[in-house]
Amino acid sequence: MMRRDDDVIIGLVARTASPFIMIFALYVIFHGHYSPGGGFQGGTMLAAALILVRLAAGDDLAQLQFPRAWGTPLGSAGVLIYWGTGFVAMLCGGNFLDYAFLPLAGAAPHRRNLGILFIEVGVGLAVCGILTAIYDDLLEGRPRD
Amino acid sequence: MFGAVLVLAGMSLPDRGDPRARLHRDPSAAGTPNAPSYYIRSPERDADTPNMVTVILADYRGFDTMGEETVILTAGLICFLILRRERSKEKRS
Amino acid sequence: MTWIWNNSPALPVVLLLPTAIAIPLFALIDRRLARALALAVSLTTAGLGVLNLAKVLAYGPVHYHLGGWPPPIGIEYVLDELSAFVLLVINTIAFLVLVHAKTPVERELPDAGKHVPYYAVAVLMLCGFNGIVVTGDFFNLYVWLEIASLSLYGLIAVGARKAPVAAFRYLILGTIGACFYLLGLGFLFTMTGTLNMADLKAILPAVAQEPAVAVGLGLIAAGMGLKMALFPLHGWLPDSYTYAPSASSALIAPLGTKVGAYVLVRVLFFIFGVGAATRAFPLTTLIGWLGAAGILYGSILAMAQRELKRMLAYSSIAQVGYIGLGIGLANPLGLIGAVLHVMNHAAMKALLFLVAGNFRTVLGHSDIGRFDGSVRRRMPWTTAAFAVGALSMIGIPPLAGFFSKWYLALGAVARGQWIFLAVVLVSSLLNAVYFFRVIERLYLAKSEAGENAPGTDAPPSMLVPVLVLAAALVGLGLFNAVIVNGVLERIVNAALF
Amino acid sequence: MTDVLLGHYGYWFVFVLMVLGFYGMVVKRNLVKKLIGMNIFQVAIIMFYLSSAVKWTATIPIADPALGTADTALYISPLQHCLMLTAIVVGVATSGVAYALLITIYKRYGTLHEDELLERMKNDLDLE
Repeated sequence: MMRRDDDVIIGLVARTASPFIMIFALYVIFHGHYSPGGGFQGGTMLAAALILVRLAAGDDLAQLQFPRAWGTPLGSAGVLIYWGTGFVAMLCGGNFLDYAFLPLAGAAPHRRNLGILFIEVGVGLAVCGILTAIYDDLLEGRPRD
Repeated sequence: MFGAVLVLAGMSLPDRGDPRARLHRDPSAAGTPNAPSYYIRSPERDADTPNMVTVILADYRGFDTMGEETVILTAGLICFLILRRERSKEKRS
Repeated sequence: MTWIWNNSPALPVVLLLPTAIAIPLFALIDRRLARALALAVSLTTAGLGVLNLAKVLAYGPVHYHLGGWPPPIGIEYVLDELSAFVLLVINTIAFLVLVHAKTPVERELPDAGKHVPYYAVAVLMLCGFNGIVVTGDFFNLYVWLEIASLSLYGLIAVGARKAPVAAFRYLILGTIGACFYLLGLGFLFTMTGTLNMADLKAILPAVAQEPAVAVGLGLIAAGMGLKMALFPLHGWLPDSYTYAPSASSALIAPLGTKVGAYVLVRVLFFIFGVGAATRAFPLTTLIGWLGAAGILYGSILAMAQRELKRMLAYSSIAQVGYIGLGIGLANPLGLIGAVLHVMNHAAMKALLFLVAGNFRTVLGHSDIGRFDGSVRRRMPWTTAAFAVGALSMIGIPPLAGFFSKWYLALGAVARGQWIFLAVVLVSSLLNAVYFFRVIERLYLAKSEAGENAPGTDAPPSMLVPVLVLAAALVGLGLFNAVIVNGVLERIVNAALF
Repeated sequence: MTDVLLGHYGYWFVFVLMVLGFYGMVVKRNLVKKLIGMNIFQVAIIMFYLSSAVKWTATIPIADPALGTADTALYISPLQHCLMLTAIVVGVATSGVAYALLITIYKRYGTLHEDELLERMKNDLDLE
């Protein structure tokens, strides 16, 4: 890794840039209906923002932002959200992932629109959590700088 | 083995028609409605979202995307599984 | 109750997935919970397998539209006799192996923290297999295939010092197989425009004479051959099975290759039909010859092995060769032989690998050279089960192994392939040689150690599944006619010849 | 003949990429190079799918009100793009697991060159 003294600048830039990347990532996730984008792309951008901070500002600082222990549980939470919407639709009589049967207001197409939104959020969370967890795991062996 | 792939690349010269203007594939499904053309016409009507790709991804073929999630989750769990020992060994040493 | 009945095709996968996710979360509370959850879910899926088979036998093929969309648009689950049969076999064998896995996992995975992800990945693998067997959509099959393969790489990699190397080689070859499958599917999709199996079958006559379709089919067959470890493409198998922890090899050996065989049978016999498949290129006869060569290669090499697990790995290649031979015959009897062998081999290989696991746990090694009479006295039940498994592999009449060889032989005679018939008979002799070598050491060799060798047989959690499987082998053998007439007849007349 | 050559130029690029990737994967001795070859092979297949989804003068599959969705010739077929999202994710996952494996191999044997690796594995014979 870089020597301690000259990564102050990079660290600072990374730390300031990271929140903005995250906001744009959230925009990409939620705006997937109307413009290109969606769960996966948004999730990876979130992960990129987190990894940027880990790379630039060193590991110990990055733990404050997104501690290592959160990675896999967040990922599992994302997939559970996805599975949950499908299962709820199944409980309400439809087939496994049939959003028309979700107990929401509005006409069928509107319910599908909301169903897709849940899916996007689930996917985004899962991708972000898991990619950061994989990055942390790959980083394991290295002595702390 | 490598030679076989070379022959495959050369031989696999299926006359697939010109990819650039090849629309005949869409309506020509024998007997069944053709998926790609349906995907273009109906996402607006079905789920009032203009972005067809998202609609297909989440709604029509939502199960594939759930499969993707599981693929990522498996990769995460396996990295956790394989590299976990290094972490605890490190603590001991 | 009716909710379970009409959602039954999707339920196995729908239940397996959240449990695999829940295992790491619940285990934060209590580590033993992970194993209990894994067992509970594999038992429920086994039960669902029985339910699905009964439903299919009663009402014929079951269609289930995922997400509520009709087939060519959405993904569809199709449950016909073949998939229900293989589903039941996979789930029951997996449940028995998971019951067995308690002590070997604790013994061979030193780091206590790794049992939880181990069970989670095992359940994900099971979820992948169920997904492959039930789906009626080609691309969905690729997704589940990838999940199952990733879990396999993971399960192998946690083993001994050399396990990651074997897992890496398996990863490279497995990904090549999966990419060939995807490429072949790309060719077929570009030509026909649909991904749904039934839909593709309808469009095929219109497009069949194009070289693209032949190349696509060839690629899919090559990809599945790699996954199935058919003769020339089996490089990864011996190392992976031997270096994996005994619990994982017991999970992988019976199930891993069977799923590849299932997909090959599904594509060749149920989508393309033998006529279309062999128009441009005699694919089935090639597979038949590869199967025959695999049998000889596997059996001969198995004789030379010093270590039990490696011997079983090579005998797995031989057994997959039988299935290849059955497919290669391309006639009803050959297909019955192949599908029956899928079941028999799964049961036999599970039993033999569990026995190897017992040996490694109690004796600490599984070298054939160091077996002797004392082993039999110390572990009477395990050695008896090993004898049953070995006899069934050789093909002694009352046991299950005999019947699949019998149908393969009948198929070869019906087809007039005398060479295949000769191979089946010769291979039974070869099997006899390398299994008797072990049995002879176990039963007849005098033991250097003292008469009352210390230690007892494997703990009950490891012994019960072994005995259940041994009894199952005998049972399957005796009730073979019921299975064949009930299920396999309907599979055969559904297949296109 | 020219139609076949010109009409399919997209596919030839993809095939060249595929052959390169496969060559890298099979022939190269260093494990990391094998992995890079595998990635090239996967990307080549993804490009193959996408190049079969193209239509002349068609826009991206976002239904904008101006064009309406009646005529399918206006939009390229969106199905391949969805499938390829899955293929990309699978590629990432496989590479992630492969790199994790490589780290453990390197930690245990200190080399990533296949030949050295095989020798070192030979001399510690025991299965452990």
